Amino acid sequence: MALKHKTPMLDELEKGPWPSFVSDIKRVAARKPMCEDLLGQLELSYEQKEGHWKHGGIVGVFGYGGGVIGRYSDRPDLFPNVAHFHTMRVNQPASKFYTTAMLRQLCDLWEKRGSGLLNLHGSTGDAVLLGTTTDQLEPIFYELTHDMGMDLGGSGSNLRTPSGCVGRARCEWSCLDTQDIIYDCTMKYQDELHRPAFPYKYKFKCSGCPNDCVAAIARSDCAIIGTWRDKIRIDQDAVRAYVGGELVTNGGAHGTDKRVLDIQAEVINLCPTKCMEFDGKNLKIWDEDCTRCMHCINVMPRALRPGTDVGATILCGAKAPILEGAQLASVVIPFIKMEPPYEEFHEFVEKLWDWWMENGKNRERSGELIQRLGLNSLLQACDLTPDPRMIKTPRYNPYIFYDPADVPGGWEHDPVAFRKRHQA
Amino acid sequence: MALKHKTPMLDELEKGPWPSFVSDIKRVAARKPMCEDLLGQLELSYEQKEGHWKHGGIVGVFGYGGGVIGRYSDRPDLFPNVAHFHTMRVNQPASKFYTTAMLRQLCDLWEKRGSGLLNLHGSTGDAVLLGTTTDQLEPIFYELTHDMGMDLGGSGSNLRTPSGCVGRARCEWSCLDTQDIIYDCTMKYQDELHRPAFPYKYKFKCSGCPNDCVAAIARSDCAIIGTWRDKIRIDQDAVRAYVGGELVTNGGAHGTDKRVLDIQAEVINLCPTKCMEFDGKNLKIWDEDCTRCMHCINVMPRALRPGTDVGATILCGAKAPILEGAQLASVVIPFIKMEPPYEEFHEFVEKLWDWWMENGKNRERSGELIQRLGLNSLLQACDLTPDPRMIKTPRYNPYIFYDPADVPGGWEHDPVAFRKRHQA
Amino acid sequence: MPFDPNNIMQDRITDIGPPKYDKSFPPFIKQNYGKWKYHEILEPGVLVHVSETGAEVFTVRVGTCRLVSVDLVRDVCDIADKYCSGYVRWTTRNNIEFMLADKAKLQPLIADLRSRGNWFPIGGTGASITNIVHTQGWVHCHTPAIDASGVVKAVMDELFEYFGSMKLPAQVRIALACCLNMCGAVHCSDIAILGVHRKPPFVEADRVEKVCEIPLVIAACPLAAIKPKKVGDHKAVEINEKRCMFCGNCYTMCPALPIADQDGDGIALWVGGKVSNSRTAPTFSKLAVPYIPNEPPRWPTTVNDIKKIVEAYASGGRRYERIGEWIERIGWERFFERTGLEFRHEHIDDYRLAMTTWRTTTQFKF
Amino acid sequence: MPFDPNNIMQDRITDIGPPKYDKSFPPFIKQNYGKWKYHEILEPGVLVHVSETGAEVFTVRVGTCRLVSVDLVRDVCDIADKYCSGYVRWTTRNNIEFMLADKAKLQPLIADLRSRGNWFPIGGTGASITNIVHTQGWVHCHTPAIDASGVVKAVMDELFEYFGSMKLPAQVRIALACCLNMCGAVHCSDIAILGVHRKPPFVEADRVEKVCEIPLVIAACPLAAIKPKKVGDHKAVEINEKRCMFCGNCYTMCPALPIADQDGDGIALWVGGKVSNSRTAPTFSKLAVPYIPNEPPRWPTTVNDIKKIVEAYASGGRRYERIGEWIERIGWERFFERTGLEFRHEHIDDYRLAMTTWRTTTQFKF
Ligand code: SRM
Ligand code: SRM
Ligand code: SRM
Ligand code: SRM
Ligand code: SF4
Ligand code: SF4
Ligand code: SF4
Ligand code: SF4
Ligand code: SF4
Ligand code: SF4
Ligand code: SF4
Ligand code: SF4
Repeated sequence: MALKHKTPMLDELEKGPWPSFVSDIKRVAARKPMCEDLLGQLELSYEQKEGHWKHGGIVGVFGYGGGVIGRYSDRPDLFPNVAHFHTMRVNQPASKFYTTAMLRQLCDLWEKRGSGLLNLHGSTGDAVLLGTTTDQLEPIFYELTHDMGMDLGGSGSNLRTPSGCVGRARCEWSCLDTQDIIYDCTMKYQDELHRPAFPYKYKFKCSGCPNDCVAAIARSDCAIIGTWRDKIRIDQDAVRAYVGGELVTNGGAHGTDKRVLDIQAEVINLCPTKCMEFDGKNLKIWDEDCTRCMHCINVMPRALRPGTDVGATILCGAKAPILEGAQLASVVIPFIKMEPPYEEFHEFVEKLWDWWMENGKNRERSGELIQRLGLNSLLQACDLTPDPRMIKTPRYNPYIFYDPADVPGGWEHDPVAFRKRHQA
Repeated sequence: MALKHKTPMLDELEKGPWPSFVSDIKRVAARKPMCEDLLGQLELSYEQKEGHWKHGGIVGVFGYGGGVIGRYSDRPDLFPNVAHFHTMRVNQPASKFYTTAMLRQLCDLWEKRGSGLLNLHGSTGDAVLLGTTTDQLEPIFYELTHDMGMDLGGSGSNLRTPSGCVGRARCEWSCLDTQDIIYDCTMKYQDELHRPAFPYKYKFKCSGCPNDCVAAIARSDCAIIGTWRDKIRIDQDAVRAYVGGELVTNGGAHGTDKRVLDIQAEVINLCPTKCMEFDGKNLKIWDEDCTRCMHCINVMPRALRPGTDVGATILCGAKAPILEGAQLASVVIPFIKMEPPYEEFHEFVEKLWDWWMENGKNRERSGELIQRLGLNSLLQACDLTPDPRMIKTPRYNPYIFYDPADVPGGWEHDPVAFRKRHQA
Repeated sequence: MPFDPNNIMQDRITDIGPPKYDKSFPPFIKQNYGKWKYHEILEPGVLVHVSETGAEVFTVRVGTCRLVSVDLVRDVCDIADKYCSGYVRWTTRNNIEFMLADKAKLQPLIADLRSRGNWFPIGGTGASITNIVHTQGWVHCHTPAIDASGVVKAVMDELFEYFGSMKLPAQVRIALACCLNMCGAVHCSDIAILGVHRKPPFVEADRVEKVCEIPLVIAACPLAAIKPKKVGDHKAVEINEKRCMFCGNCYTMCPALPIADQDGDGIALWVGGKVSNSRTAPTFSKLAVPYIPNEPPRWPTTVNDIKKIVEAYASGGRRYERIGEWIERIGWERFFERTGLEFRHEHIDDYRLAMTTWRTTTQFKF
Repeated sequence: MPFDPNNIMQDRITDIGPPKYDKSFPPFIKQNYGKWKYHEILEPGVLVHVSETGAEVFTVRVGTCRLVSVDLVRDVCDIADKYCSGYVRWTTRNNIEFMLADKAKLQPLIADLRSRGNWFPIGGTGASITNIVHTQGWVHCHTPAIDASGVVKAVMDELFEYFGSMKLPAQVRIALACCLNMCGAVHCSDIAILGVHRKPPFVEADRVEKVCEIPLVIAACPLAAIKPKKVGDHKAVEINEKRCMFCGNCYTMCPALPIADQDGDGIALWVGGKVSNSRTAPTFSKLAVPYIPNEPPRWPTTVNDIKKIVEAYASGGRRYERIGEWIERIGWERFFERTGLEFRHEHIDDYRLAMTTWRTTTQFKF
């Protein structure tokens, strides 16, 4: 199969046991010149150790401010078929379950109107269609919406495509209907998703439990993470079965053989709060000290389960380093029931957005605004009460902005009276 | 004993089991009007909840730029005897051992020429003579130097009075001759101590071991803290005696009765590196993992002792909050032998000072300069090599200042060649 | 009605969002939604989840490139149709999960996948190295310092034994981002591969005013290294190169400030981050190797340094201990000793929170 | 030759430094210098150190006010002459140590000290509350927000039982500083009492140019809240009150910006700092109570809040656990519950490193 460009360097990436994107692209390149030129341009990048895409370029579909990333080759002379190579972000179904029917339809559409290459999935969660020309954008959008009931995801200074873990669909630990929560905020905030009105991007991610399989705490402006307020459910028989070597520990994650669980070393000593005790027969958990880290549950999934008074912890402000440095999300609501119609949550989000839109500078992430104005400013804007659960530690620096309302007489001074008491 | 001013509020502080400074001042006030007025002014402060000293005032002895803090009453109309009330900082003998002869001489001098009140000792370590008038400063200095062989300590933008723990004079754990080190740098840097040449104050403190009984790590620009590089010395018989309940644990700090030491719970589990094991007979320490925290030694002083290859860790930059926030000192030299004539140490200090004097702004503590220019800048200036022992964690932010010297061709660009490779 | 290019508003549908999730749930998922009781990994890459109803669902997880063709997706559909009632899902780390309720089909499915060369490696569960989360690289983005897919391929080839086994002390999550924008969880990964620039951008003075909004460019620099400057007739900007730390944010705002450079660009490696709240709190990745040159096509130094880290961890870590927890226990001084990586000035932070990273205790190991 | 006021340079001696330390070492200290083998606390405040030579030194530690008169020092000398061969020392926390080698004199010394009313309380060793490190307050300094000696007296009276016993989980080190300059280890104490202002300084516009160097004043403000401003004919400054966090640094530089105020000033309490490297690394004190009004002469609210903290710790802490280590174990949410102190907006940091203090994990207790 002779392709247009020689790709000796890329060919090296066809070797080895891991799947080869080069082999994959090559088979499409045989029938799609766009992919042929993509390989050629990539080979050039490998030779020159520099990328060959021009800077951005605003393209999109009518009425939407996001969902398409414009891309143009900086060597259209050599690679005319990737002169345009835009991506379209297609909003994935929550937690990425597909029917093959949907997928085949998408493939057909993309074979016809694009490069035939996709990212499954983009880091934010979208099904990313990789590489098409400007004239194809509207037809693709039309077919997506009309024929497939699908829509574009976010890009630009708007809500980005929300995303969540598999949750209750296939995980025993989920304290939340992650799919429903993600679907709800995707649908409720369609306008925010498609039409930039924010200072910068905004991301929701939802994990069903503190294991956080969608990395919400690291990657979302608003992380919704499942938790419980009552007690870990214990099946003492199963505990004894683990200790007796009758079960596979950690659900097999460290080897699928049954083995005796050294409950002291592997569970109790690793519990961050040391709130467990095993007397040889029964496991006791002082739930009031438990911080719901999941470790014991992870190790003994057949013996322990999260409680039943479930809800979410909301953490805000995670982001990548640009501009002010990377941030993990901070606890803003220690516990909130997350049940349809999610009114309390919507109210919170909308207050937060109002505050951000009012105070945020251009390209200032909500997390940076929290940094700049302080967590208290956010709490106030959202009618939340300060709580020690929001902090790792109270302040250690003494530079306190006291409220003049708490000072008798406020900040007024009587300089004359002062100088009567004190000679200068 | 009828004093000039009524002091009903201060009188309340004569009650109770703790010694009363009011009672103490009162007995001197009976013969010293300065103390009478001091009490009167203090009572006024208690009534008004505001201090009654004017702002500063530069006074001193000839040829010195420090050692005296000028102080004037802001109500000389009411309290003429404290119209002047300067303090003199007298450099204490290292670790504050005195002969009664010295003390009596000091008392006589101060009875004659000052208020008769002292601070034993100031927070930096000086024997502080509290309250005298400007005309007395020179005579006091004369008598201190001539009759008592004593000198003033530091104040202002100069070296401050160095200070250290009791060390080898009465502590079994000292890895350093703390007194000698303190004496050495006090004497070697007399000029820096008396004549301000620095951007701001500079403090040395020296503790013989990581217990840090002089709080060097929190309060000194340069903390010299004793440590060892070899193994903890173990007396296995004494270990067994502790475990057997034949000895008093922790040198009696938690009760003076003999009791069985639960070595697992009280020592091994609290060892931060978990580098110890007790098999019922012998204690094994994996010294290569020990971070010399002192805990096990503190608990079993008769069984464990620091090693014998002793020296110091040098940590720099501790300070109070003003201006940029409080800092603890950071490791700059993980290990240095501290033996007379301390040349290596002097060289380090002088390089550091040069760097600080060259780069420091007015009133910028050395610790703030380290913050501003970075630890690497200090290391370079002092010819020290970066070492993981200097950090808690490597950087997590990706904003790295790469050195152009490491980049082939440095920072030069060839824009024409670039645009040959890439169309704009 | 088909799309009419001359009347794009005709019948226009917008704001419909994604298909509702449960439309693509297989029946056995719908029936057991929220009823799962426990799970077990039967062999690397193969899971069973057991429901309170007694139902079981078997999952086979396979690695893929994240960059896939329609051909590959169609292969996936064929497999899913044959064994999985026409359903399939992708994980949050770009693996594919084939799920089925009928145990009888499990071994045939596995055999089928194995028969397809290197397209569908089974694994990525438990204490393994699962798929590398990554970004666009030279395949699509305009700001990368490195390629993404190629580096990932080279690294996964080398670490392949750990994908299909569960013999590491704990999960090792690797992520790659091709520039400091870090489109992914690179800042919180066990091992992170990051594309870095080392040369300040250069200013194309004659283009700046045409293609950029100068105030936005100036505001974009976290270190205020950019100032307006008139060059000849042109309004342009000037970069104080000594202040620049190569973040590339100015280039994001202005194409006339190219920063990519074949000699300047390369890879930095980071270690010890995590996301889960299990045992220890989520934490950032820390610098392990400040710079490795771009070495296409197979980036041998990068691969080798990662291998060193993984092997040191594999032999030194204790069960359940993520890389960061392992380093926390042994200390950074030991990490550098055991991996043989060099400790350099770049490791010592000198940005805004730098002082919180210095060692303010005498506790360390010689 | 005596001092001659008309010729101060005559015979002038300078730069002689302090007397060499060993001049005031008692003989038994000199002989056993560096030879100490172990120590033991015989009863609260009484220590023995045993040398490799077999020699023993007994130490009786007594609390004092740090502010003492020559009369008190002379009393100390009398005691030291009688029992301690004429030697005595002060500790790093302003306690007095009487040392003797002759055990026979130990009980007489203790009896003598006890006979002297409340002047020489014995204690301050081991798991006790030893002397409070403090500063000048209204007795001598020009920038205080509170008194020092009076607050210390009131607090020590209340906690007196813990000075003469060793029944706490560990050492409790209390420090007081009368303003944010923090002349002491207040920033790293188990409990810290800090004088705070809550009103921005006011500007005496007609004095500023006379008594201050305006550029230095402006540079002194960490938050750049001060700008030059002409008032009438005078060069003065203006303070942006909303930016001010009451540090007082501008007043340090300029007497025409008074900040002390009877209604504004008061006390903030901090907890959980430590200095030693024992077990855990040195750490800063954290805010426990943002503000308590000045309540001379005996500061009852302050005393009471400190008592609450000490009692909660006394009943909840484990042996060897410093206050900060105890809180770390139980969590801040529990600390506020158990002490009954209120958690307020002031506890949440909003200064430069604020984000490093927020909770970036789902781990907390309900
Ligand atoms: C496609 C995608 C990477 C991928 O290969 O998966 C991507 C690609 C780009 N990201 Fe991203 N980001 C993508 C997920 C992320 C994530 C991860 C996430 O969402 O979970 C992050 C980190 C989390 C966060 O939001 O902080 C991320 C942080 C950034 C940043 C830095 C933002 C910051 O505040 O630090 C930028 C820079 C910017 O916005 O100017 C950026 C900018 C970009 C741009 C638009 C480049 C630019 O400079 O304008 C990239 C376009 C590439 C292209 O040619 O397609 N991208 N970006 C991801 C979106 C796919 C999707 O919709 O599913
Ligand atoms: C007397 C003493 C307090 C005491 O009662 O013991 C003291 C008293 C003053 N200190 Fe201090 N400092 C004293 C030890 C300290 C310490 C503790 C230490 O040295 O171990 C510190 C904290 C450690 C440090 O250096 O950071 C300390 C940190 C400050 C600061 C803040 C410096 C900073 O960088 O944050 C200032 C403000 C300034 O320098 O403008 C200051 C300023 C002052 C001034 C000069 C007030 C001023 O604003 O100019 C005080 C004069 C009081 C007076 O009327 O006598 N004092 N000062 C201590 C010196 C006695 C002695 O020589 O032994
Ligand atoms: C399928 C997936 C969710 C999804 O919606 O797609 C998933 C599924 C499961 N995770 Fe996860 N996790 C998934 C991404 C994650 C992530 C996110 C990431 O890596 O980007 C994390 C956070 C990683 C981190 O901390 O950096 C994650 C941290 C965990 C943990 C905590 C591990 C730890 O000790 O730190 C567990 C518990 C365990 O394994 O013991 C867990 C456990 C599980 C369980 C056992 C939950 C269950 O009962 O079903 C699932 C099978 C685990 C396995 O593969 O061995 N899952 N899990 C994701 C599979 C990714 C993949 O293809 O490899
Ligand atoms: C006399 C003195 C040194 C001096 O040069 O004056 C001293 C003397 C001793 N200290 Fe200290 N320490 C002295 C101030 C300190 C300080 C400084 C401070 O508080 O400002 C510290 C750091 C406190 C902190 O961490 O905030 C200090 C932290 C220790 C520790 C570590 C305690 C801990 O577990 O954190 C020990 C070990 C122990 O007690 O187990 C110790 C142990 C000792 C020993 C047992 C050392 C020995 O073998 O002789 C001495 C008797 C202890 C006792 O009082 O129970 N010493 N010790 C200081 C007495 C102060 C006082 O009058 O109360
Ligand atoms: S985050 Fe929790 S609920 Fe969601 S998939 Fe992971 S383990 Fe299950
Ligand atoms: S969930 Fe975590 S904190 Fe709670 S008991 Fe289990 S291991 Fe301990
Ligand atoms: S710091 Fe160490 S050597 Fe010095 S007195 Fe304290 S315990 Fe002894
Ligand atoms: S000194 Fe500290 S780290 Fe070393 S063995 Fe003893 S307890 Fe452990
Ligand atoms: S990490 Fe940088 S180069 Fe890579 S896709 Fe994101 S923005 Fe582009
Ligand atoms: S690369 Fe970053 S630091 Fe350098 S000039 Fe551009 S924006 Fe500033
Ligand atoms: S803490 Fe403040 S008020 Fe108190 S002595 Fe020090 S400078 Fe003066
Ligand atoms: S008190 Fe501090 S913050 Fe306020 S104006 Fe003065 S220097 Fe600035």
